[in-house]
Amino acid sequence: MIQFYYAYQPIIDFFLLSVGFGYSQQIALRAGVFSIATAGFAALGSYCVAILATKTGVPIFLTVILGTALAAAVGGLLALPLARLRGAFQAIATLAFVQIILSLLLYGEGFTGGALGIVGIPREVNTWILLIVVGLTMYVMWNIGRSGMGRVFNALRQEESVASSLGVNIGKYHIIAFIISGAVGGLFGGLQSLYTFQIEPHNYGFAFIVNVLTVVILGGRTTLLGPIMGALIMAILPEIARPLAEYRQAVNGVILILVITFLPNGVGDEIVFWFRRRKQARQQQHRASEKEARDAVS
Amino acid sequence: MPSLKLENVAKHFGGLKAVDKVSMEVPPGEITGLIGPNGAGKSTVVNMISGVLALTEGDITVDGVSVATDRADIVARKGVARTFQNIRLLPEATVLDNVMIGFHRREEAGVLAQMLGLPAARRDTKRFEEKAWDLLRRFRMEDFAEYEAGNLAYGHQRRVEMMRAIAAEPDIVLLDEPVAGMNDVESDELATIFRELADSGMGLLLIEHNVGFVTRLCKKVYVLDSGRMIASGDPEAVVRDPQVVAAYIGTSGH
Amino acid sequence: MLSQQILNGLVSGSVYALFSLGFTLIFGVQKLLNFAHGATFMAGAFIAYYCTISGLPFLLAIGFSMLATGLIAILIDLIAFRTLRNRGNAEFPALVSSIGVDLILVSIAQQVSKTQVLNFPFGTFPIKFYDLFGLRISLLQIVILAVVAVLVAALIFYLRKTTFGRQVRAVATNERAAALLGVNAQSVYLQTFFIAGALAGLAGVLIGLLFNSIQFLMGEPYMLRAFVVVVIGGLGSVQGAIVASLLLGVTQSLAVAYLPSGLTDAIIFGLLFLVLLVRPNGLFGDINAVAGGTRQ
Amino acid sequence: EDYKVVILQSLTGGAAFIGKNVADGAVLAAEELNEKGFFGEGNQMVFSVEDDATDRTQTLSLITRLAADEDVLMVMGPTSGSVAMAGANVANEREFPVMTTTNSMEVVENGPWSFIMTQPASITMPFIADYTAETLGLERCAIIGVKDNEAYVALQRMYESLITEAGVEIVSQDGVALADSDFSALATKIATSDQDCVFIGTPAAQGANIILQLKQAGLDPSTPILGHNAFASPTFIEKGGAAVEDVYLIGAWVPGGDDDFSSAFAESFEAKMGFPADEWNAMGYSGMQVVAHAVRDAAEAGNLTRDGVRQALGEQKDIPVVVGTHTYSYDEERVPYFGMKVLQVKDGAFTVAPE
Amino acid sequence: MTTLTISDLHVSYGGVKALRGVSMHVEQGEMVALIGSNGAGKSTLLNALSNVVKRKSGEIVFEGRETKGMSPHSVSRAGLLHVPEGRQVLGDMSVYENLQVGLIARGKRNTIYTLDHVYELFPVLEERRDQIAGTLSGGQQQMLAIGRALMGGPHLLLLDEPSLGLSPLITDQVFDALKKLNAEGLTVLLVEQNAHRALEATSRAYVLDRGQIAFEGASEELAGNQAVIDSYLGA
Ligand SMILES: Nc1ncnc2c1ncn2[C@@H]1O[C@H](COP(=O)(O)OP(=O)(O)OP(=O)(O)O)[C@@H](O)[C@H]1O
Ligand SMILES: Nc1ncnc2c1ncn2[C@@H]1O[C@H](COP(=O)(O)OP(=O)(O)OP(=O)(O)O)[C@@H](O)[C@H]1O
Ligand SMILES: CC(C)C[C@H](N)C(=O)O
Ligand SMILES: [Mg+2]
Ligand SMILES: [Mg+2]
Repeated sequence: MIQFYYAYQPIIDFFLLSVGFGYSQQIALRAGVFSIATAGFAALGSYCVAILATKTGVPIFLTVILGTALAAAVGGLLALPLARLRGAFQAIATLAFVQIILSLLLYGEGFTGGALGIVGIPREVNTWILLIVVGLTMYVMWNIGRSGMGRVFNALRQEESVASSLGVNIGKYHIIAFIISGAVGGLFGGLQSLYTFQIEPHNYGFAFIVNVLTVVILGGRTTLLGPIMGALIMAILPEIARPLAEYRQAVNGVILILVITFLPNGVGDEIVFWFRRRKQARQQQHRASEKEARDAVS
Repeated sequence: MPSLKLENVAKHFGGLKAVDKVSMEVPPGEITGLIGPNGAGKSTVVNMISGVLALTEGDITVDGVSVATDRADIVARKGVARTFQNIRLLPEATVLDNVMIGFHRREEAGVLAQMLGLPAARRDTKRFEEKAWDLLRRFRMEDFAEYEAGNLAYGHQRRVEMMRAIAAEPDIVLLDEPVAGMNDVESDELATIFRELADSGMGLLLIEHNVGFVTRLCKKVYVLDSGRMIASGDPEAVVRDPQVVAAYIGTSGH
Repeated sequence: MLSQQILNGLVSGSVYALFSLGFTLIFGVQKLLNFAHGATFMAGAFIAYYCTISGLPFLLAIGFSMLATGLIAILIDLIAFRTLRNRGNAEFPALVSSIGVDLILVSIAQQVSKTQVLNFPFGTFPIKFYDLFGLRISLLQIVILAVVAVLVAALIFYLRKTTFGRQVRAVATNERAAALLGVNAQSVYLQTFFIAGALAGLAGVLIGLLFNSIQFLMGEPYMLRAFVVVVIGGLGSVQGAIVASLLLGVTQSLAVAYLPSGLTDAIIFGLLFLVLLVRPNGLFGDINAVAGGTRQ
Repeated sequence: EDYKVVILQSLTGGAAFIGKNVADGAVLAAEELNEKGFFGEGNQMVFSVEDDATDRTQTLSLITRLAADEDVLMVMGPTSGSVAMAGANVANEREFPVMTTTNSMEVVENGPWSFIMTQPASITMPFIADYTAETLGLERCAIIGVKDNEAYVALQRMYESLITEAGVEIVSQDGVALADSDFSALATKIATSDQDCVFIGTPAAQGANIILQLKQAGLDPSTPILGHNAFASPTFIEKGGAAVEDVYLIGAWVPGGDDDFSSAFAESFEAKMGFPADEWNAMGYSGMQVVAHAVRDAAEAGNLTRDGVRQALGEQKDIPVVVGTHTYSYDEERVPYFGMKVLQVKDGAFTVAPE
Repeated sequence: MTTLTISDLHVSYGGVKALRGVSMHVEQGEMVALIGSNGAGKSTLLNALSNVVKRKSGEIVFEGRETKGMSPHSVSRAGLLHVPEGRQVLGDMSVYENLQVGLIARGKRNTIYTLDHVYELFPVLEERRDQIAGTLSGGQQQMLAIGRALMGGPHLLLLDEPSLGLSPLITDQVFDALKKLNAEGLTVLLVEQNAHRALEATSRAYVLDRGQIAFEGASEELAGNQAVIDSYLGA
């Protein structure tokens, strides 16, 4: 077991980081916002931490808090202009946001190191810290799912006009979703930079966006289990196909297609739904037999 | 309990006067009818009251305060709920969850309390769940509680719309053809519920093409035709008004 | 130099248009983002390249490549989209399955090319320059502008003047209702994918020729641009995609020419952001159709 | 005895054009060395080739896993960029020697267990910078670089500071992305602006393409064009054709070879692979010579451990290689040196540039 | 001649058995009513006829041809046209375009229904020919849905609650129109909640109860049998 952990520790850590980014992405999708800003939030959090940790004496713990707060604040601000957009238009506007962040990171060489990025960030984060933070994040997501906020997000995702006819302030809840998405993205971005020693703008580019989206869609867009399953698959996928060497990519492609075709809601969501349906079926059966019993009496 | 008033309300779509200087009132504790031929402007009236459409002219007040320019969610918070003529459900959510969202206005826990799972948030959820089950039983939908709403038969979907609208105990409910697609027996069940709601002090605006149903339930009926109010008053009298018969009811005497 | 740069931008923009049209068509008919479109484009360049070096006349190579990419696109539909579509609500899952197809195609191309950058042999297309009102324009640029114009016109004609366009819109609006009215949605999908694939393939060949570079990763930057073009133009709008493509081409040219090079992306995407704020549904989208609880 | 070494390079992804070629060269070298009995009776190098996929995550997990396999003595790789940096970082953490392909000094500075295989910019760039300012006596240079790859950016920065020091004015600075191929606007801009030289710091194929588009946009054909060692690849001439005639560049590898050892390599490489070797193939081949010497030295010193290999590697001096001035050495700071040549394209081939 | 024969039809959604062995037939030129309470399976039956939902077992023969395995568009091109529940107009397209799409099902078959015919039945469609269908009033959309199906030259028209959302006057007109169309030879299968209306307009009727045929017979006879109506159309 220890041996296993020793050999596979980076995979475990990256799995945990992806889970975090996954929740940042998922909360937006859950609220019906097609945002792909997670990459930008992660970049903000990670650069904030990296710059503070390498160039100032701010305590590490505080740098993470500041990075999280910065990304959350930017998320909240971003929500304001985006309030008028929907669907793919939001996606493109958030893509523009990410691209702007990235080019500013490339451009602000003196401050951000440009393409070279920032090297020598203290490695303060390990598996246990990641585990704890992922746990806390899950706890918050779980609460959101069971509370009125979760119900509002569900309503916004499925039929906005219904939500507003029931008194839901759509703008407010979009801002909340963006702030949470920003905070979680910034938090894990900060942890990532304290984990990987070196960061560069390139880390948060198109590949990052595609990867987080894949984690959430493949795992599931609505349940707590979703990003976990998605991140798990994405973490072990390269390992499964490794013996196939250069055909690995193609095999990964085939696996993605197969999984999503047969489990279109994502692996995690389908598992949760399956349990839910089974429970419903049992309840229904129960009620039916109760009814029969009553009919027999009368 | 407040009353809903429309004063000289108009809505124009380009050159089309969909609603033309209409005044009416939905008093508390009563069921008020709104009838008229297809395209008369009834749903447009509902959309203007509920904050979906902007008014071209006129004013709408609840309890004397104008809501004419309020956003939809603000109108709802002021106690006006509605159903949609073209059913709008959360298709992937269960029937129970569809009803639960109706309580949004009554939430007491704040955003932070919800995120941290504080007792206030749990209390909300628990309270709403109990009330939702009451509603399900009242509408005889408890067997469908765990059904995905999108898979229900048409008539059952209508019931979900209504439960959701009345969940938060609004002062005014706008019902846009609530019993469309139901037979007489089913409609009568709902009529009982409507009457109970009115008796509890709610003001109901009922849009319906089943004239018998309207005359039986409503204290007062307004008739729209091509956006204009052509008659109003006592239901029995209104449906015998020759103008109404010609424009709306026809001669077969329904 | 300004007019020269505008010309450069128009040529690049017209190739973006070819690329983006297919993307927009697919989005228009089934509201799905096809991430494998970039790979189809890349495949077009690859197929034409291998045909050319194995001795096929260039025009034939182009024709063959368009046919092949059209079929590849149909295959993409069958593999990645069809099952999901039939189950309904494919919007997000289709994203992943098309990424899957993209991985497969790119991986094949990488194997075939051994990661090398390829180019059409010199002389595949005559390199000739003309002086036009002080502008330097190559024969290839002229041909590209002409070909794109003709194809775009043909596509618009096909959509407007045959029942196909109406069928596309019917399927796009409500597939089930369309089927009840006798519209064969499957055939509509196959046709749109074929057209989209063939156009992307041609765009790949033209880009490969114009910029002398064919590479397994060449689709990616074009995908990013296609997203931008398609959205700015107004989702599913053919005219919008064309106008936005040309605008993007020209903006990029001018940005490279006149702005500090490190900031071009920030400026272009900043502009994009602003455009969206002013026109939340793109240039050719309905400006009023924004939801959000406000009165309309 | 078996000496187990893993060749971990970018066989796929963005840096595959480097990593795949390095791996091919290294494999050929290892096979030849085994065949020749380089390691002595009964000993041989057992090597496997792995793919870092130009992906930091996969690299980290692979190196960690390899580090956990006690039989593996060292890794030749990973290839470059943040992948190399991340690789170096775990390697130092796990005390596992890695020889990354990159030229970034940060990898060396990261700790005693991480090495670089190619010469840092501070060694290579003076060759072409001096040539620009002194030999050619140029005064106003336009610079085109890659903006999204740190290795190329580092080279470009070094070049800029060296020529500025030498009094050359930089008239414009433009960055392209590695995935770009449309340089029409850039080409028009440079062709119509005022400079007496153009420096292009991009990969070979992309550089050839930029030069083509520059010429098509009407750049004065007599304007000298310069580049760095990335251009030292047959691809450059193949893609650029007549347009890259006369371009100056630096290279460690003279295609076809320029002494017995390198000519023999060129021949056997082409015989095996079916295409001529390029700079990166030659680098991989050379790097493996150094690795092999280090492993053998460690074995002979009776210290065939990771630490022994690491020490031996840092002490390698004057190892015969096929690149540069044909000997490869690490100095006290573990900076590699094997020299460079200024080359010029003449009649469709690389030749040593006139002094 | 028999236009439609259904034998022992079963349809399930997951575990929910919506139809449990339905058999019925519609003769050419007939207008037949299908009534039943909410959730009885009426819409499911029509959807199974147009192959929008897959049947689990049973036979459906339309004009002598088993429709199993046919895609919905082939069914409609064969002349079986279904006006679905909830109208399903093509919301982004104009009224005129909706009617033009209706033409596709006709193909090269002969039909007596033309655009003028439809405009004559529902004059408002001509008035609003350029309005976007999604902004029509509920009743106007219903007329468009029926008109559009007529453009496809139906041999058999399936109507799912055509009076839904129509004013009494228009309902009269629609039923008059249906009677007229039927008199001209159109075969109709009519699902209606408005039982009296449906029974008055048709010659034969079936009552569906929880997925099974509970009663069949002459409409007149059924209309007179209040007991049957009460027990099957109630709750
Ligand atoms: N967005 C719009 N643009 C143009 N015309 C519209 C729009 N919305 C509604 N109309 C028109 O306004 C008129 C009134 O429509 P409304 O939906 O209010 O009618 P209604 O009385 O509810 O009819 P029904 O009983 O059929 O539901 C109709 O003629 C309709 O076509
Ligand atoms: N897609 C579906 N998935 C699961 N169950 C379904 C689905 N569609 C219908 N049902 C179920 O099948 C049964 C029959 O539904 P159907 O819509 O056919 O009833 P109906 O007779 O048309 O009722 P109504 O008069 O209310 O329209 C209902 O219990 C309904 O919940
Ligand atoms: C298994 C759990 C982690 C998932 C949880 N029940 C959810 O639906 O969010
Ligand atoms: Mg209405
Ligand atoms: Mg039904």
